Amino acid sequence: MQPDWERYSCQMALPGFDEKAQQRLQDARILIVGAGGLGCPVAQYLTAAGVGNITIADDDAVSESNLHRQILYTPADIGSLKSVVACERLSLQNPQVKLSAITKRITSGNVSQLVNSNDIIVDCTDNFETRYLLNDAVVIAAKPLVYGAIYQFEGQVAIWNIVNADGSRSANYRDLYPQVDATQIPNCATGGVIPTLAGIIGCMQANEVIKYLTQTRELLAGKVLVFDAQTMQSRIIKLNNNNTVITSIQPTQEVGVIDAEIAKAGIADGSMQLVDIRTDQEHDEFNIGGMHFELDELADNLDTFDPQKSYVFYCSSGKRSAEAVKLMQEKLPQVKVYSLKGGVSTW
Amino acid sequence: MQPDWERYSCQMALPGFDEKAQQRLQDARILIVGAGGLGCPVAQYLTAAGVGNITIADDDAVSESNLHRQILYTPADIGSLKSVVACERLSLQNPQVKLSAITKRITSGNVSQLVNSNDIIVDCTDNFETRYLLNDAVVIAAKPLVYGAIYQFEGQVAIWNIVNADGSRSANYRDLYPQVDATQIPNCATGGVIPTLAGIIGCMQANEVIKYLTQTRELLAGKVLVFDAQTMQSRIIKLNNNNTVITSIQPTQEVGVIDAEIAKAGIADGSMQLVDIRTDQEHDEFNIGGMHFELDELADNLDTFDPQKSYVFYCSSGKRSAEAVKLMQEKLPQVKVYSLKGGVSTW
Amino acid sequence: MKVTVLAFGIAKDIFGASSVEVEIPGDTTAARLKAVLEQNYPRLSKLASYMLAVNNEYAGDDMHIKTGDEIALIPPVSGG
Amino acid sequence: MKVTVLAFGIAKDIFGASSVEVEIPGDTTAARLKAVLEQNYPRLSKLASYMLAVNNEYAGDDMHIKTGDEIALIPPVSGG
Repeated sequence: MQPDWERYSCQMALPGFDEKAQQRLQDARILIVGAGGLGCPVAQYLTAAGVGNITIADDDAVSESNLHRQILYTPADIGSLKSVVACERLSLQNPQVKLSAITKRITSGNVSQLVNSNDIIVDCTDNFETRYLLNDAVVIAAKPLVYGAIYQFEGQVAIWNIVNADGSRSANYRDLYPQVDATQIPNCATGGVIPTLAGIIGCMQANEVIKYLTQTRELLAGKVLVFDAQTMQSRIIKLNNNNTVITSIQPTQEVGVIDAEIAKAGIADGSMQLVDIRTDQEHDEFNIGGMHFELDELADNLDTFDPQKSYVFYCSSGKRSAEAVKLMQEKLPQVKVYSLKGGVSTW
Repeated sequence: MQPDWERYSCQMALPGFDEKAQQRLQDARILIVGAGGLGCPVAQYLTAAGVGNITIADDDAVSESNLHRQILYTPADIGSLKSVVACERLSLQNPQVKLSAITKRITSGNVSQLVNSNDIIVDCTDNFETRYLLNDAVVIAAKPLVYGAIYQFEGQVAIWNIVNADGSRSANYRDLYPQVDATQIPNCATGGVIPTLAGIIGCMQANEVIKYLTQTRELLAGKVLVFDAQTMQSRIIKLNNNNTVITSIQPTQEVGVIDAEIAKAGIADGSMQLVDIRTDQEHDEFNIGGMHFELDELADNLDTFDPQKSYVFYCSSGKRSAEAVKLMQEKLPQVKVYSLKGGVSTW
Repeated sequence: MKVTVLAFGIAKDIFGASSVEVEIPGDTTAARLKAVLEQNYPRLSKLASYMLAVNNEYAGDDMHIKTGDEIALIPPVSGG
Repeated sequence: MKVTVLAFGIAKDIFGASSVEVEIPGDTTAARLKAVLEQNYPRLSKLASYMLAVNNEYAGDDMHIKTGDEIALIPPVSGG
């Protein structure tokens, strides 16, 4: 045993987990996309277990409402970049691991290079656009992708695009969900999420990564695990053979964001109008004026918008308003729309 | 909403998780026994979620081989007391939580007072003696106990001793396993454990605690969940009605420990003899001499021991040798036996 | 025949319940069941896609539905 | 009749496999199955106790075992 492997002795005592397995972990290059509720436990356990090269990609800063489930961050980190804080903290936890932060957003422009320079990718994102982007990129690059997603008390886990015995590839995300209208699916800010679910699903993702790299036993390939933290029931659903053809990556849609200061000036001179796309309850509790449609009702109210005007969509963080802007750009390209950067709290 | 509850907004957005639920978390007093593989994620997620008063009991120090799964500790913490390090680190994560460390071992002498001064207890221990001690104490004190245990790729989770609709109590650990011969069940040092399993089972325990305190939905009461991290299959086993009668706590057995220096002197003057009770493989790799029996073979070799002599049992940490000493004290009370403190590495 | 469809995620909100009973013709397919569900609950079709799992197997459009099958409707989930 | 017993934890080592087939009398109880298993695998009785689960239900000594029952032997686990 290598002299500095004493820390791994309790996992190397496992049946089938020999020195070669530990060496494969140490040699591996892994990309974790998203350092939020799922990314925190994934990065924490893979660092602890000695995965040699870990890249964490996230362009978001820590906010107070992250702290109930994103366990790598403290109140002192609010406003700092998640990927940078996570790498700093994890370097202390295991100095043998090489950790790198990517603070840029993953787009159609940089995804292929990132996917190609890693052995396995972990999808810990919080939005459909990046999920599909990663999925399509790994299918094209022939790399495995460990998927996790959570909402309220329910989570999903799978490993996509594994080589089958006959050389074909196991199912990927588009075999499960060919496409999604992101404005129709509430996220955790709207519907909430139980923090322990993020921990359970994130640890299950890290577990698939370790099993894949060490070549110990069965993977969730050609299957998806659906877990309910209320009843603790889980079901493993067998998927059909991979038959979705993916040959190109969809270009990332640019979303025009606007700072509160500039938006305020536009509203003062009458050239811009605010649109709250949060829930009725959020709107009633506090709002900064303007029109109000819940995000999932926006598509039914397109005739309200005047092509002569500009609109500033707002929500609590800027995430849902970005989805609104994407929908508007697609359905009413002639209307000028912005997403309020950082959300209503910056007003 | 209380002004300092912004950090909990994403869990308070859950259906059924109102301000009263958050207040119940904040008012709760919880005792976590064991700050190892299970205790780390349990404490981390309950701190993040705002459980108001958390006591962490562990008399052990951080060792290097803990670090692959005990994610609150860094190499710089090796030798420091786990409960103290854990409380320090978690205080930074959520300064709103009152964290207290107990560095004494939980024994029949102090368990009742500790159990009585908390609302719910979490069993994150790594030995049967403390598991039974906690179980019996909560049954007598009529408190709930969240159970978790792991070995290799398999884990178990349950909540014991919950009030049923008819006023009776749900099953407890003795309804599942009335008693256990601890020398016959290998622990993680011998058989290994996959670090992510500790994370999954620990997060499931924290999840039961949150559901219990917030009164949101079903608990694993009258049931035990058995999870396999290789296949990701889990099964929930329905238990019989609680029918084990527990009216007293078994006195904690004192184990005589001995320092390497004193043991060396005893061996030099011929009054003491060493007994390695590790596995054949561990013995072959490195040993410090003396007799050798694997722990689970000790009971079959009692006629080897001479009542005129003293014996020093050793293993890697002092845990298995303590089990050996307990067995000897029970079966051959006339023979003088010690457990080598800190294990073979202190020799 | 009557079948029970278990709801996951946003489908619970759409159904207003954690499961619904629907009446479908005797020998029918997953595609037909989806059509009936989308007629009763138009918000379902707005999701663009969702998974129907029959006895823990992904139900392609031509999978046959039988009495006693366990049917789950599992929409996409975005959070992380 | 023949029944298959799935092994968990240390029972995998005791059986030397993740499941074993055993021959038991036609109408039998969990206690009788335990006795047969302990005769074939004496290390089992040394554990002091273990759980037999039949169709995901804890099997008390007098529970009847039928052909086709799913039987799991789940020993205690100590790690933390």
